[in-house]
Amino acid sequence: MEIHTYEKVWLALSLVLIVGFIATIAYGASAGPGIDMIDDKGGTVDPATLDEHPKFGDPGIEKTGENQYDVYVVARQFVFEPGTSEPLRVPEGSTVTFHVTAADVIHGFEVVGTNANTMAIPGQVAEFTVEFDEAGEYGILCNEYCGSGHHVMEGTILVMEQSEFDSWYEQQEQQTGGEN
Amino acid sequence: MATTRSDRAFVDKFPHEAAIVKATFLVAFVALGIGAFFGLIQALHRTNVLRVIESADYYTMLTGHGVLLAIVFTIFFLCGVFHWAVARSLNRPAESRLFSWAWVGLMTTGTVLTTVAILGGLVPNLGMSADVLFTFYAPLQAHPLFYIGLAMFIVGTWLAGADWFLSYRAWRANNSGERIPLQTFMVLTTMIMWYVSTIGVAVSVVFFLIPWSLGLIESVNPLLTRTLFWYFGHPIVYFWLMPAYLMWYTVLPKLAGGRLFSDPLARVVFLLFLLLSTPVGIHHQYLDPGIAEGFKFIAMTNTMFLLLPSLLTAFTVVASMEHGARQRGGKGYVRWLGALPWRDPAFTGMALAGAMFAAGGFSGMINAGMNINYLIHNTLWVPGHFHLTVGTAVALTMMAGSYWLVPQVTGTKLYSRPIGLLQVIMWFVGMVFMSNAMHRAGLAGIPRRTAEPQYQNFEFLTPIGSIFELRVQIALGGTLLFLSVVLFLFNILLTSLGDESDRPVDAALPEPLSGPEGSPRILDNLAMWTGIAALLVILAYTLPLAGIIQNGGGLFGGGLPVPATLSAGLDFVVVTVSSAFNTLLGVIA
Amino acid sequence: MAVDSTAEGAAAAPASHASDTEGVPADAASQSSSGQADPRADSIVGAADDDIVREIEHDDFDPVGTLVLVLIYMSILIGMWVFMYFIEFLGRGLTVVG
Amino acid sequence: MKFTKARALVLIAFSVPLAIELRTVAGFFNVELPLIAVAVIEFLFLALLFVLYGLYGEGSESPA
Repeated sequence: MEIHTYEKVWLALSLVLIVGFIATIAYGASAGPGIDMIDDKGGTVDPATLDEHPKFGDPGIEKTGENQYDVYVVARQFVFEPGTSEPLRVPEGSTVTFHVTAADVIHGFEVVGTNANTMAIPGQVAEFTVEFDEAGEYGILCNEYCGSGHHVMEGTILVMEQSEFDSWYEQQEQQTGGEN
Repeated sequence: MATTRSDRAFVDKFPHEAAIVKATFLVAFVALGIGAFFGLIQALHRTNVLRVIESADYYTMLTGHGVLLAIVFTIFFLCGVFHWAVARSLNRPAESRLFSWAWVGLMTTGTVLTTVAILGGLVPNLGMSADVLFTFYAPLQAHPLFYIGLAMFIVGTWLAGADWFLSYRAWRANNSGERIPLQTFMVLTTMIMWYVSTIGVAVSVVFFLIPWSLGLIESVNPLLTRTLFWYFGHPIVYFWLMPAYLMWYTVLPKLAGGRLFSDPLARVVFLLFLLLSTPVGIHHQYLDPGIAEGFKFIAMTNTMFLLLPSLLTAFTVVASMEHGARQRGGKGYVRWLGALPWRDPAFTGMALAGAMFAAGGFSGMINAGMNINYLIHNTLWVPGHFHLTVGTAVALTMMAGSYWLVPQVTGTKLYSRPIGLLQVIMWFVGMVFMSNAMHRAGLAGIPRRTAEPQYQNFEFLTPIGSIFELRVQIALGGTLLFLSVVLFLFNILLTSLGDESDRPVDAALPEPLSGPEGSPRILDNLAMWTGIAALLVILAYTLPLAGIIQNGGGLFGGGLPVPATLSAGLDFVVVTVSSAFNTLLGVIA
Repeated sequence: MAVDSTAEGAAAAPASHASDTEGVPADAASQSSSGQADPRADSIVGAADDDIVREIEHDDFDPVGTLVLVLIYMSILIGMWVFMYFIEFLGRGLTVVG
Repeated sequence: MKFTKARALVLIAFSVPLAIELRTVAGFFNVELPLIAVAVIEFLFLALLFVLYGLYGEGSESPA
């Protein structure tokens, strides 16, 4: 099969480009930037009995170690729990592992203006870890169409100073402790 | 005047095929008009420029816009193009008129049912709606009519494919040693890809969604139906694109005054699409939980190699245009561009569509990058991307192609070339405004598929300009695009009402510069390529699907989760085998 | 012009595709003088062949202009990719690291 | 090569994306170009095109 020299040059360059793209992505996933994908490590959950779930039954933040936290979030039409009615509070300088699932239909969980972005699918738990370096505020929105009120589904993440967060967290612990 | 028109016009040579083409174009253009109108309403609504509907109704409009344009307009039009191309390139009519009308009828009936279910959402108290958007992710549920119409439509496309395969078989009986004519080759490989890929959506709709919407089964596994959708959802992208490629390879060189640069490479490109279009669907699910990273990486490698046929197309098609420009007296390294027939709306429309596809190709490369996908996933960047690809590369090529094709099936001259030229340029300018602003808005984090992205708790930030400017650009672009569609429909309507012409268009298609003779015969071995395509699909999908069913509560969801992780070793084997395949394909090409 | 349109017509019949090298050069020569002023070229879609001033065969054609364009395109692609990946993407806060 | 209406239209079309992205390119050099500057530049380009069309356009040679 006869191929013009120029086209052979182009074909070779195209292959280099493709390999270059794949190499860039592999670099991003490597130890340097260390970007991890949302995958199946979060496991599954029964969406019908979410209320009885030990974690998703009362979603929120939980301290798991020095500067280490787990956050459980339930997305349902048209709120994030927590996030919408009260902000999702995390301390600055912490490493937070999110566990996001959906109670009814497929939702999205996007921290506005950042690379933290996942789907929330009923029955699946999206598990991902991010680092909050500085105190501040982020918006959260649902970026997958989830019904007629989709456009009002939003929330906030409040990154608090460590001392402020600690006193809030203690108060929370006491309250839930008191209820039990 | 030695010859009469009968010797050359498609409508006189193949009157029955021309009637089929006219019928499919009619449905396509009606869908285009309604879908574009919905698009205008959405562009003005979500940018808060003009709100004539409730925000809850926005999603009904959006479903209508997606289904009518991305499914009905594109597929009806491509069925017309394929029917024309098969009859023209095999130089024989379809085997059975009744059969041809049967698939047109079935597809149209399906379309009407689905459209009724969607538009029912605008009528309160009707109890019928299908506000599930073009992707119909369960557990969002539509009226059963929506799914039933969709199933009928897809079966209709299967029959249409059978029609073209029957023509090919009959032609083959009389031409045993010949190479498959290029246009027919393109139609057949595209349809094989379509058969392989629609299995996914057919299983999803027939076994899960229809029984579920009728109440026969309790629940579905949302990740399973979603994955089955994207098994079909990415190849459909190439199903839209292939008729545009068919026109770029076989018609555009002629419109430019040149000849196709290489017939064998065109065949290689279509084969690569057949092989690689389906085992990539998971790249729409990079951010889905429940699918292991290894499978996402495989989907990405396949997707990146899928750039190859498009990059090859860029070269071959531009070279064919350059050939035309040089034959028309063009000189220099870039000055030859000025010698192209820019007055011809069919040429200019296709050339502009190709230029925008080059830009859309770039945003597609970002979408395809597994981890950079975090940046733009489900933001307005994504509709910005596909309005360049399906919304321009495909739609504008189809409109431009209509200026050359419609006169061939009506026997009348195009009503106005200048209006046609203005129309394609308006589309280009409108799309530049809308799509560019959408990409930028997406980088600012503005989500797609949202009626009013004006939130209470935070603001979007953009480094250059302001969000307000971006909104104005989207609204302006959307308005120009709608006006462009109005001009197009008006021009085509007046064309079809015009007087019969002796020479409606110049319909001759010149031979390629480099013909199929020197290329390996194995390129035409459709059975073998089908086998390889199926194998690649099995490799890419068996394990992810098994994982989803095992981990996610079975076929129908709702069951107890059974933990079962796939071993890393197995993962590795799949990655290796698939990459080896890809490299091999690269070498063959 | 009438003669010319007949020649075009003959070339249009699918069976005689290969014949387009025979008649066209002569036609093309006669056409080049009338150029774009030819009213017919204004009203027919797909008549770019009418303005052909020379036939270029396979062996005489090097698509150098195409090579220039695609190389420009590729350099834009690479530049934009690097910008998008390393500045827009990796430069953002809150990245999924585990 | 004559300066036809079609060529002028296509040039206008291609000037739009260039104008829109002008601010990004300026941004690379740390120049913040306001929207109005872009509008003025595009307007000047169109004016230039009209002048050129008047001088060398289809009408000027009147082949008919």
